[in-house]
Amino acid sequence: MKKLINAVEDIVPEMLEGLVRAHPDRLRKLEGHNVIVRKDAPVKGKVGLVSGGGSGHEPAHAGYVGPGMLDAGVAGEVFTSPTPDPVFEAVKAVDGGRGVLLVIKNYTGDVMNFQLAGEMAAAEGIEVASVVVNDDVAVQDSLYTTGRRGVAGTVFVHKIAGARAAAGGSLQEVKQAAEHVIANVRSMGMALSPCTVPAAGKPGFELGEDEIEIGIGIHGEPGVQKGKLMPADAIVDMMLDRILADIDYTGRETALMVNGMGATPLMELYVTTRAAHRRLDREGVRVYRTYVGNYMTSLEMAGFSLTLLRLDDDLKKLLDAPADTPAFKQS
Amino acid sequence: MKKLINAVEDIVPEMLEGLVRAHPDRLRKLEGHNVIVRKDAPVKGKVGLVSGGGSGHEPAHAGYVGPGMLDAGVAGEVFTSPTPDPVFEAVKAVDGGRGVLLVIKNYTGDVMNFQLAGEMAAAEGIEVASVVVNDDVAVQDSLYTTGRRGVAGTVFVHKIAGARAAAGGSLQEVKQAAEHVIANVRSMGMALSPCTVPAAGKPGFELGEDEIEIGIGIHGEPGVQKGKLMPADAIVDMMLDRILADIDYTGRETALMVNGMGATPLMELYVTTRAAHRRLDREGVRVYRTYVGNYMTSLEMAGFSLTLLRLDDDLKKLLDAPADTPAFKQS
Amino acid sequence: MDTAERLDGARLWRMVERMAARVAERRAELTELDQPIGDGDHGINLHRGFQAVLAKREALSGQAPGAILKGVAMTLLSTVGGASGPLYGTFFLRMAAAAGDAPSLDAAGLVRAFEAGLAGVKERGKAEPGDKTMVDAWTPAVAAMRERLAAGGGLAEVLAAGAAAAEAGAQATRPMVARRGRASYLGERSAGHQDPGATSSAIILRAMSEVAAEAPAS
Amino acid sequence: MDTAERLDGARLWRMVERMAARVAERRAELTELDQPIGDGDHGINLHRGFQAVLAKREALSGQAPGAILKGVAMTLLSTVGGASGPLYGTFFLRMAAAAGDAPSLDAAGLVRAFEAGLAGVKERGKAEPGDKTMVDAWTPAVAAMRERLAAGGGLAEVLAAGAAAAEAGAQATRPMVARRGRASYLGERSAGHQDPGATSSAIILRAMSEVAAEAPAS
Ligand SMILES: Nc1ncnc2c1ncn2[C@@H]1O[C@H](COP(=O)(O)OP(=O)(O)O)[C@@H](O)[C@H]1O
Ligand SMILES: Nc1ncnc2c1ncn2[C@@H]1O[C@H](COP(=O)(O)OP(=O)(O)O)[C@@H](O)[C@H]1O
Ligand SMILES: [Mg+2]
Ligand SMILES: [Mg+2]
Ligand SMILES: [Mg+2]
Ligand SMILES: [Mg+2]
Repeated sequence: MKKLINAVEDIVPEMLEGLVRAHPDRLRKLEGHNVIVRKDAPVKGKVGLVSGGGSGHEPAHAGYVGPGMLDAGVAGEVFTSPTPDPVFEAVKAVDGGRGVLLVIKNYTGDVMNFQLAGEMAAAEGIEVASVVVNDDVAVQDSLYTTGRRGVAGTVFVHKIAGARAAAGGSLQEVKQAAEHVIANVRSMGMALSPCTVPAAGKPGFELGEDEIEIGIGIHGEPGVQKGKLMPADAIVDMMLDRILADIDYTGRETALMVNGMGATPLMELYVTTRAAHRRLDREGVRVYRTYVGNYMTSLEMAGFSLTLLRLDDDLKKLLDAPADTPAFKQS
Repeated sequence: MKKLINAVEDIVPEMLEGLVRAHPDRLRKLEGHNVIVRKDAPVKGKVGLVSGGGSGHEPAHAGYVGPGMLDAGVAGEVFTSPTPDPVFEAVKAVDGGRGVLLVIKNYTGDVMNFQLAGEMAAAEGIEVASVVVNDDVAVQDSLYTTGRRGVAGTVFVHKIAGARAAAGGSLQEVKQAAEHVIANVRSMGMALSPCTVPAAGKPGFELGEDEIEIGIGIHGEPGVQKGKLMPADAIVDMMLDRILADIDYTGRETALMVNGMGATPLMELYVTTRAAHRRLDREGVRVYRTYVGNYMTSLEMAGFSLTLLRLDDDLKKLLDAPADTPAFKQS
Repeated sequence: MDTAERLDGARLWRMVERMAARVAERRAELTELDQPIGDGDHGINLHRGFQAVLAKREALSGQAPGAILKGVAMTLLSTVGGASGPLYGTFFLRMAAAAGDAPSLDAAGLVRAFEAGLAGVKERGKAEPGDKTMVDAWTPAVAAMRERLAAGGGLAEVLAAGAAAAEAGAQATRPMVARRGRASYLGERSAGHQDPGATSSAIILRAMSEVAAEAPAS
Repeated sequence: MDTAERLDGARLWRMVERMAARVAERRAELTELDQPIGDGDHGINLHRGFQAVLAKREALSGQAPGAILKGVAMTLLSTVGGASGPLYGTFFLRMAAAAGDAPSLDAAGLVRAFEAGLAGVKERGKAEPGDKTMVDAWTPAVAAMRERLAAGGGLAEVLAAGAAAAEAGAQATRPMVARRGRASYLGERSAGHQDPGATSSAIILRAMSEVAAEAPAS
């Protein structure tokens, strides 16, 4: 395992210290907790937005803390949901008197830990609501299972719920905006190579020189199936097949996110961006905005995910709103 | 070789198509050339800024095309300087009547090809000036050799010359601003792993599981020496030793860039950011702004570089100026 | 066979220390089980949690069983994270509630506490037997303990029966297709791998059984 | 030995085609030489350039030597890129100037053209012999050709002498520490590797020599 780290157990706090040192005028860390909040938190009269999860998905989630997006990002150990305590601390730190929305990715651990934190906050009289993001079409959706994972579509939830909160929306309205995104956002990912959880010291799976993992999540786990390496255009087609079959995008304006898993060169992300645009053109899906980059990563995994958010006028307005965070800037 | 590509020979144009498709309102590609220009080029009355080089350094250089930075980015084949023709086309496309500055990284090929293009443009009556960036302290500077390479410090040249041009500076003033950066910017890089030029199909060098390359450039070449894997803090110290010994930063405000080589997780970049800040604190060097991310990459190389730009009031003002490009946004 | 034998705080604390030791020894194995069907952190998570529990030795080791169990629960809850953190937290919290503030538990009381713990895990995680989770270790374990208790078994025998059943239960998760937790994302690909959480549950119960089988110290 | 033998356009074009063929065959080797001390693209670059030259067959093959050399120069200049593009471009451009618009060159004229090419490369790239560049192939090659010419050698002999000297010159770059081009960044680490550009220069000259040694076609 080759990583730019010091001691394995210090990675998360050291990373957060680096983030705050890079943005000392914007961010601060809650003393004793792996929580990054807006420097000016709590913002009086604004609904607070808290998200988080295991670390290793950088810039998610602390990189999305700032005006127009999150008020706090809670960082668990690598690929491990944070415990309830830091989430609770985050809620207390960002509550500006109009309640706090928790944006949770749909993993058993995240859901349980965040909800416990919500119960703790409610017990202290803070109004808390939560949404669970489950945009990953690679996983079969079913009442009898854990259901779909939350992946890169979560960034659109942050953006749009954040814009509604910044515009003065109530907790109910902010939650509705988030749910509106969740109903309209779908993603799928693939990997060219695995990643190594630092404390584990070895990769999560192995792949042959001509093999890929299709339908991966964001925790270095294997995908729903192995496949042979194909041209980028064919990979994109296969992924879009799944997304487009899930909800109907025809004739609709959409936002497209081409998300690198951490070790994918931007060059390759743009090659896949081209392929996605060409396919969407053929399908009559109009791309309203395109985001290309490392938005929701899996350590040093090579690969990418595609996310499509179906838009309407309300979502477009909120998507277009400004945001100014370390990893997502729009004016 | 596992890459998200179609045919090896189509990578560069396909990548540029993807970039333009992602930013159709901001960018356009010159027909028949691997050149990206501002959609509104030429900007009347503004000095034009052209940079470029081999591909594989994305987002450099086309990702820095936009208000406040470049007017055109010229993309050669992977790690191969573009030929004079596309540079000449770029100059013609962005000349707004006040001349064009070429920002060249110090590589034999880049210097020769860009200067040939400049001669072609001059022959057509376009006023052209050029600067050569050589910020890499890993390489011995000497009159009898090619001298130092241009690496990530080039992005600061784009930013600051771009700001001067946006503020209405003359060609001479824009060139001076660029030279002012070049005199004050120093970088050094290291790699945890090599990268593979697509057409070559195999990595540029090999490294053992506990080895690193120190003093690498940005073309997948081996560094000036091999070393043993060390903790991030020790690696940062070793790199800063070299940079701080080269010019005196003591008591000066500086801009810090922590640049990923393409496959380095942001998590690790923030760990090194922390280390760099702590060391600079101890040295009495005040960090005025910090930039962390993939700014000047080497395909899928893992590793990073540190760049320090020594500031004065003029450089601070230009650094603070807004920029709005796909890969560098500041408001 | 001493059916009147009771589990007091001191002995329970030794069991907790044994759990921590066994988890520490086998954490790499637990993490390796979590790689093919999860995210490769289960051993790391649980080890972190039990190390935090050990750090509370001074506050907890002299307490009654209920207080120890509650301390273990709250510590795991606030240090393990992931899915197993709230689940083990809930498990021990429900055990603590069942233990109340009695200075010691007899075998029947201990089995009732395990029953409460299992009910808590099922409630919090919504998993049923066959879903390929820790429930597949605890369900047969609790059944076996109940049976051995009914047959007149003492603490050590009951725990030995529970540990053996938990181990068999963990092994039986191998062919299952996961329906809960991370492994469920793999669908059919989850079959053929033993569940890490069921395995750690068996390790925990085996640690208790080991201590119960030893001569009480001092 | 026919000292009056002349190189006309048709034969020069066959030489150009042979250069393209030999570069195509040996491009992987050239790229591999460029990996340890460069950026691993030299064979790719040069191959791309010579393929573009081949595509100009119709326009160029019927021309006089000067026009062919100029066409080769401009094509390499606008398709090779990197350091070798402008350098080979300059080399052939200066050869073209020396050839002028004569319908054919004798051995003396050809050697003068090589001299002009070498001077152009040195001017553009500022490299001297010993800097571990293509100059280390062309310098001994030109000297050897001049010598053989003075000894009364014809085209084929002159080119054979030049090719052998270029090959020796390329091999002699191995121990050198680079002072120009990318390899210079490596400092002492550049020693022990043969220079790719010197090697491609020898390949190019050997291709010409091969064609000169063959019976002129039709
Ligand atoms: N819904 C659930 N009910 C019961 N146990 C579960 C459930 N979800 C997960 N588990 C258990 O948790 C274990 C994984 O724990 P761990 O790896 O620490 O957390 P995570 O899956 O969040 O990384 C699984 O092996 C399984 O036994
Ligand atoms: N200044 C120079 N003068 C002469 N030849 C040079 C000079 N710089 C580089 N070269 C030659 O160019 C070759 C490298 O060409 P190539 O790999 O195509 O370009 P690049 O170095 O830009 O990748 C070197 O092996 C060397 O022979
Ligand atoms: Mg986990
Ligand atoms: Mg090159
Ligand atoms: Mg796990
Ligand atoms: Mg090269």
